[in-house]
Amino acid sequence: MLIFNQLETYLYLAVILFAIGLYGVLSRRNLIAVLISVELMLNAASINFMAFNRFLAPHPAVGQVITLFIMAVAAAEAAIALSIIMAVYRKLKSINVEQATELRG
Amino acid sequence: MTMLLFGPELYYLGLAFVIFLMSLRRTPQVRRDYTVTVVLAGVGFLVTLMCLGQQGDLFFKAYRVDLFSQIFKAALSLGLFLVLMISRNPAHIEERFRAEFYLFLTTCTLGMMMLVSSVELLTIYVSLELSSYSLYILVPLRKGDGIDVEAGIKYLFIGAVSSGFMLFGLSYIFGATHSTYLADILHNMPQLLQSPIGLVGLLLALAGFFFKLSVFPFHFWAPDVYQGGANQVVTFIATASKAVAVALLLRLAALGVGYGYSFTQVLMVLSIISMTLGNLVAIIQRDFKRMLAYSSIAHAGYVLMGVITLQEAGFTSAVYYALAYLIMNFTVFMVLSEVASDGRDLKIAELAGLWRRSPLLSMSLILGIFALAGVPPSIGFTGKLLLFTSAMNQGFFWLVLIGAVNGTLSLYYYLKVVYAAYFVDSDLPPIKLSWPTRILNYALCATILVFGVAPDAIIELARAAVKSVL
Amino acid sequence: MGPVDHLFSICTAIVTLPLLAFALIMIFAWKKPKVALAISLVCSTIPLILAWYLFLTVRDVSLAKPIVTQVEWLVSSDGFRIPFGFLIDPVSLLMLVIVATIAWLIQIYSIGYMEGDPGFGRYYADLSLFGMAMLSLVSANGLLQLFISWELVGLASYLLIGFWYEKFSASEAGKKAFVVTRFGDIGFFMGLAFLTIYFGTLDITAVNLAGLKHTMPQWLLTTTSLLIFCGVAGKSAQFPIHVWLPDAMEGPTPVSALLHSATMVAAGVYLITRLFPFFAASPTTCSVILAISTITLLLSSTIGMVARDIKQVWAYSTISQLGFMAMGLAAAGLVGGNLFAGYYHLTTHAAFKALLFLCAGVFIHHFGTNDFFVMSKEGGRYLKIPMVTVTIGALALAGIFPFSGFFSKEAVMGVLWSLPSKIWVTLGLFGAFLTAYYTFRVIFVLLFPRPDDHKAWEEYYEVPATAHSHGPAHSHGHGPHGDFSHDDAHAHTGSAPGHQHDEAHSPHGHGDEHHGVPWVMSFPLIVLAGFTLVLGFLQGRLEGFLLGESHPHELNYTLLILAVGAALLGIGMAWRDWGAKSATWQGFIRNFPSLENFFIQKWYMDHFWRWFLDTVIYGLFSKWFTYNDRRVVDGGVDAVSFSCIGGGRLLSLLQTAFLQYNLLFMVLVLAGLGIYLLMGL
Amino acid sequence: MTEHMASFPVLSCMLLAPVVGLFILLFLKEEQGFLVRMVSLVSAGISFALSIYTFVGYDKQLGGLQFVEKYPWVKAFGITYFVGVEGMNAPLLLLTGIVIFTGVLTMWELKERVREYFIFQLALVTGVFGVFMSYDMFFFFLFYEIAVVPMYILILIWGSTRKIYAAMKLTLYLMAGSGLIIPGILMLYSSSGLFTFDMLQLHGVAFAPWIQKIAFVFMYLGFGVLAGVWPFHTWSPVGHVAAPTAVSMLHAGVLMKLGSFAILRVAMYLCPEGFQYWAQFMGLLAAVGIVYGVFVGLAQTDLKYVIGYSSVSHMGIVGLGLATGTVDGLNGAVFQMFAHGVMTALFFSAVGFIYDRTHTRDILELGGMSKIMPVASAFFITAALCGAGVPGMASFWAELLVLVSAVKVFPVRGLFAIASLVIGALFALRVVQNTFFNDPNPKFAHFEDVSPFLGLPRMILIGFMIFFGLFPQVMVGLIKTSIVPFIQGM
Repeated sequence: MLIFNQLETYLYLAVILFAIGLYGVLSRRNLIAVLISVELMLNAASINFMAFNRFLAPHPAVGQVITLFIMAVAAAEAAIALSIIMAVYRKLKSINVEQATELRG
Repeated sequence: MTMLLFGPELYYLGLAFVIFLMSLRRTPQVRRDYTVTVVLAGVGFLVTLMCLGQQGDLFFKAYRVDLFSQIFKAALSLGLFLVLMISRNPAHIEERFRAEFYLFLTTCTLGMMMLVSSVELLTIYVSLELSSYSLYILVPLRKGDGIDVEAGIKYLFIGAVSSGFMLFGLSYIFGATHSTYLADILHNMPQLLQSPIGLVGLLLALAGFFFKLSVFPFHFWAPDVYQGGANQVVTFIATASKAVAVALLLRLAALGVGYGYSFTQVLMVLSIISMTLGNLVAIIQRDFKRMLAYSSIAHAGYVLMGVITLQEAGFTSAVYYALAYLIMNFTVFMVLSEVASDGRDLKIAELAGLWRRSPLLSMSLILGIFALAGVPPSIGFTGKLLLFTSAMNQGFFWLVLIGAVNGTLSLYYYLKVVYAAYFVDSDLPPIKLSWPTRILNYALCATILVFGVAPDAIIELARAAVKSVL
Repeated sequence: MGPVDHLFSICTAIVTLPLLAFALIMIFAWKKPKVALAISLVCSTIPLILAWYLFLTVRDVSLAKPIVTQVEWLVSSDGFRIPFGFLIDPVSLLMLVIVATIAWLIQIYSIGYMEGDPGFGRYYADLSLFGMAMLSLVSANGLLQLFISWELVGLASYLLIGFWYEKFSASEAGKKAFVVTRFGDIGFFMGLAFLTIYFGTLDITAVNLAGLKHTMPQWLLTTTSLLIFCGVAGKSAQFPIHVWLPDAMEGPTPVSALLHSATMVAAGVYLITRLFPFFAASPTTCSVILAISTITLLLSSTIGMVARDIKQVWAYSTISQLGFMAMGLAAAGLVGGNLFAGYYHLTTHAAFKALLFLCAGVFIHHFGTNDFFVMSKEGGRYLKIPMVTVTIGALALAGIFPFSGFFSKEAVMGVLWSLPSKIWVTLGLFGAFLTAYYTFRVIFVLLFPRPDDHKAWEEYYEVPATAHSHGPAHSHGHGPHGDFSHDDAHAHTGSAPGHQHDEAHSPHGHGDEHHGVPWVMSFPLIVLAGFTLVLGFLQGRLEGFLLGESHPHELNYTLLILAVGAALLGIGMAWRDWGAKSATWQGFIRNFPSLENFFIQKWYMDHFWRWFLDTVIYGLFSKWFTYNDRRVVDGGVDAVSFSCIGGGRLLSLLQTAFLQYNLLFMVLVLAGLGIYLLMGL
Repeated sequence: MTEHMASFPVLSCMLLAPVVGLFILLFLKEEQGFLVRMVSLVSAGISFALSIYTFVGYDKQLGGLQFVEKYPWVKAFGITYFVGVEGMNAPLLLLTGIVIFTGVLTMWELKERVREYFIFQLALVTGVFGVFMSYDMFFFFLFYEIAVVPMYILILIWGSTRKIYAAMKLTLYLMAGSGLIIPGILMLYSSSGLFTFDMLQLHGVAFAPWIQKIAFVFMYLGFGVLAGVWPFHTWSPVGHVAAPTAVSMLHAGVLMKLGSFAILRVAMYLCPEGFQYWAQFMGLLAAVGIVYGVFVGLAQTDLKYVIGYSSVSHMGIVGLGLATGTVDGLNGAVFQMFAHGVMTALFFSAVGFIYDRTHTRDILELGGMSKIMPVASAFFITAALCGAGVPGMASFWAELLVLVSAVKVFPVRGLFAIASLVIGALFALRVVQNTFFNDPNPKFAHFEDVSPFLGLPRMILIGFMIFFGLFPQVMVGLIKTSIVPFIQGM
């Protein structure tokens, strides 16, 4: 099973994941869904880090450390985002992006 | 004692903790909390000033303390102090949230302080997010009719997406150079720029920082956040976080973007579009803060001019301009939040009769506005002219020409502010100013004028600072 | 202190004293008539004495070797240096005396004439200004200094014509005089510019020498002399820019006497005399001058035949006499003669024309009208002294022996006669005939008034209706332009004379009974009459003085007879038409109505200029330039700023309220940049 | 150019006097009207006196640059504080002194927001002095903009007709001009390789022709906007009409000179070859401006519009003089800057006096003013005669010098310019006739004439106008001392 032992595989995986996330961000109207898509983008990045670390980096730990950090940060981000979304729901009675279209021009 | 190098950050960490304790109390004591915070912030400014001369590396060289970083730390702590000065009674922040308000300002400052001296990708990322998240929370903290949360949500998602881009880019850079240290990356820069992966990585990585600086096309959050956020919060965003964004950009540009001419071109295009778009759209704005948002976009474009020169002179003028921008922009925002003491969004027309209601404020306003417009004798003029000079030294003739013409464009909407404040009359009552505010006014005006006419000291300082970056 | 410096200080005194008077009066005494008068008299008497002193003492000068005394005035670069100084030679000395004397006499005369006028002080200030300018014009040794004085003279004339500025016609006439003469002056100025650039100096003696020795390239000589003649034509009211002079009679009559007959308008002819060798060196110029002056002569005499305003008559006769002088000089230039004839006529003319005007002034002052028909009806002939003197003057003007005019006209005729083509002298004789005719028309009308029931009167009243129909619109009041053909407003004035200003400003209106004339006014008349009588017999002396030697010129009897015959014929015609008991009081010209109307409309010259100003200057250039300025130039600027605002509106559409569109845009731009960079590899 | 250091910092004092006055005013109260006026009068008076001192005290034999003060300012960018006096800017410093002093006196009757008014006016004047005396391009440009921007507020608050539009238009137009100047100046700075803004040092550099051509045209157009060069003149009539009296005086009298002086001092001085290349173009624009100005002015009915267009025409004469590039031409141009400055100041202060009384500037509505206020009218008429180029007034000599050298260099344009003098006369006399002659308008019959105190500033102006009209050598001899080396330097 060489395919799992090649850098490219993981890079393509990451790119695909990133693309999916981006697509989700741009297409979904539900704020929660958008948030999830953002998380996907971050994960794509962490896959990259892991992959590069595994195949190229001299120092074995760096990528993993970074990935751990990304997880933590992402968690924090999710918390903040959710809280703000709650606030949005409280004020606009909806978590649909289309509702939040006051500011323009 | 290496930990002393970390002094300012530690101090603000402690400050954050103190405020956190305040916020735990069930019945808030607004007045006392405020006084304590302001005093401590003032002390913090002094602390950072004392640490100005420090040099050294920390945390396995992931964290460099040099004149460059210390100057910006000083600027940041000053920014925090000033913002706290004018948030004695931020009407749109509920009293029970005041402590959190102070807390997140402090953490944001802390994050940005770490940002300016971090020289390692992960550190940069973490501290960047620390500062950003605090702001994400601060924006919707305002009590209001929904535009605050809307602004917050936009800020959050645009920020999140661009940090996603940045992270992805960083991962590619890591992949291409096998290292996360800027120094090592600098070594491998030439071949990095030869590999597509490296190019894409750099571009995506820059996205995050452009987002902070609100450079086109990452500027979309700025108008909404400026309008939606509470005045004091916006003041902080518009001053401190802009300054730090410049610092970060300089650090990264020092990575030698100039190795690839195409990259310089990209930055030039972005700078031109930013200033033109910012100025043109600002012309038609009626909301004061929204107009300032667009003007900040334009100013981002100006600063980029200094960045892309990749020369000592250019960086010097960029640093000078960043500091100048902090001062003059803050002056305008201070006037704004004094006039809109009930925390509302100020229309430009609502400045009417300021010359009668408070001559002092109107003087500060006109000075700040003229400084932003780059009219002498003010730091704004000097900074802008220095930027143009250094850009011209690199032979960017058209860039300078467009920049100069943009200066004229911008004058149009700045003069509209002067028009409202000086010409239109109104029968509103005079504005009462507390004595600290008065002193603040005089101090700011003096700074704008003196360092505008005699900029040598600041410039020499900035030169010394950028030496340590290049 | 050599004699030259001594002369310099004297001349400087002559020139600067009146200026001093002007300044003093204007600053301190413009409301104090007595003081003003004192200052002005002192500052005009001293120059008078000095001028005569020079005239009588300076001997050892001639046209060949004049005395030049000067100091550097303005030195800009090596090429451009302007001296301030004086050129003392017979020509300038004689003119100096003439000017000083007449100016002084006029000042005396004005004491009576202007008595009680609110602007008394201003009047004397302006007279002093004129005195200064005219004296320095006469004695200047550089053409630029001459040009400056020339302009100042024009300024003084502007101020004095428009002296009664509340009156629209007066202010209008002043403006017209200034602008029209300026029209000629720019030619003068261009000529000077060319001289400066291509000849290098404006020194009069140098220029004359170049003309004499033909050291100057011919093209330059012709061009410059023609250009300078434009100035002459403007100042001396030669066709076609003579139109200002008749209107200039709006000014107080002494002013007309001093500026617009005796001295200022003669400045043009004086300039030709001054530069005689220069002009004479270019046949082209001489021919042009000859032609133009002849046209002027005929034109003005014919108009003089039909004018009814006594000052108009004298004005037109002035124009014609100026033309006559110019003819003399030009002819002399062509045949290589000398400047004597023309200059001599200038001298005599100065005396008798001033005399005529002053007499007219007495009448006007007395009867409050300019119309000599009305004067005669109201018994003009009972004013003894003026009546006598005016007759003397008229005889001189007509050129009757033994009055000075006779001799000078003979001299000019002699020069004309010497021309190869006899057409000029014929025209000159015809001019003389007309002159005699219209002069004595006035005299006879004044002398032999008709009873009120005489049929001439209703004839007289109905004529204006037909004849004096005004040409273009009178835009009285304020318009972008004024009106240039108002002057014959004075012609239709029967029993209801419309002479606001003379009534307003003369203490004696119609009403008072005929008492004698105040001595201040009659004294100058007598003096001038004296001059008119004696000047004729001084011909030889003057010639000697001017040219160094006096030619005992043989009398040309044919010419003599012809000339006197023409004059007598004119007088006879006048007698037939106006004088005799049986006279019908209609000019013989009435037999050719169209011609008469043509003359009454003043050859339609005013109409032409009016049209030129309205249609070309205001209608064409001014209007369209203004339109262009508003719409195109300024409109373009505004368009730019509006387009900026529009651009702002357009770009603001990017900032949709919808989060994901912004994100999409962001991604697209990023992608575009990425693609660009990757292609850069 | 030889430099002679100043024993005593005269120029800095001249520059700082208004600044100090300004700061004193900042701490005064609006109520202390008289004190406010006195402070501004004194500070203006000091500058005036010092400017006379420099004018008289300049040593013609010594020549070169005198009263020099030179301190390094910003080492990193080679900026020095470098001020001095030479033949060509001494008259303009004097002019500024005259106009600001008389201007303060003219605005003595100002009623509302006096304090602020004088603050901004003094700021403006500081800029003007600075431009005329500084030999460092950075400071030159800094002062240049200081001189321009306060105009916005001055017109906006104390102006009259269409002031909002006019103020905005004027300011933007002029700033757009400086938007062109910046690239020009900086191009020279960077391509010199000296990293100095010092003009004298930059003059030593022989720039490549293409650089000179580009830099020159940018600077010429940029400064030309302020100099009222056709077709960039339209801001000036609009601005004059809107501005309050003293501001019009300063503006037409001094500010427009900044532009032409800068063209001479910076553009021509640093880019001689560029100048040679564009001279024909300059001459064309100038000549068109001369003719165009008088013709347009001929159709105006607002006194200030008339004067505005006359200054377009007269500044055209300055431009023509500059374009000739000869000693006479430049002498005449600088002299004309001075003469026109004084003349226009007189114009506007006379008009201002009448306007303050009658509240109209429409020549169709005014009339017979000479009967109502003879002295005030005399002031205007004198200015008008000066404008018509009557000898004995300063501007006659200037125009003489310019026109003669213009005929030498560009014959056709020169002759057109001369021919336009006749229209100029018609133009001036038409206004005088309609405004001051004919029957008085009964509406205005009750106004009293100028009081001696208010007459003082106008008398000062007339005095200077006539003095230099009678003794032009005083002025030309001084200007020459710097123009001759200037030409040799080119």
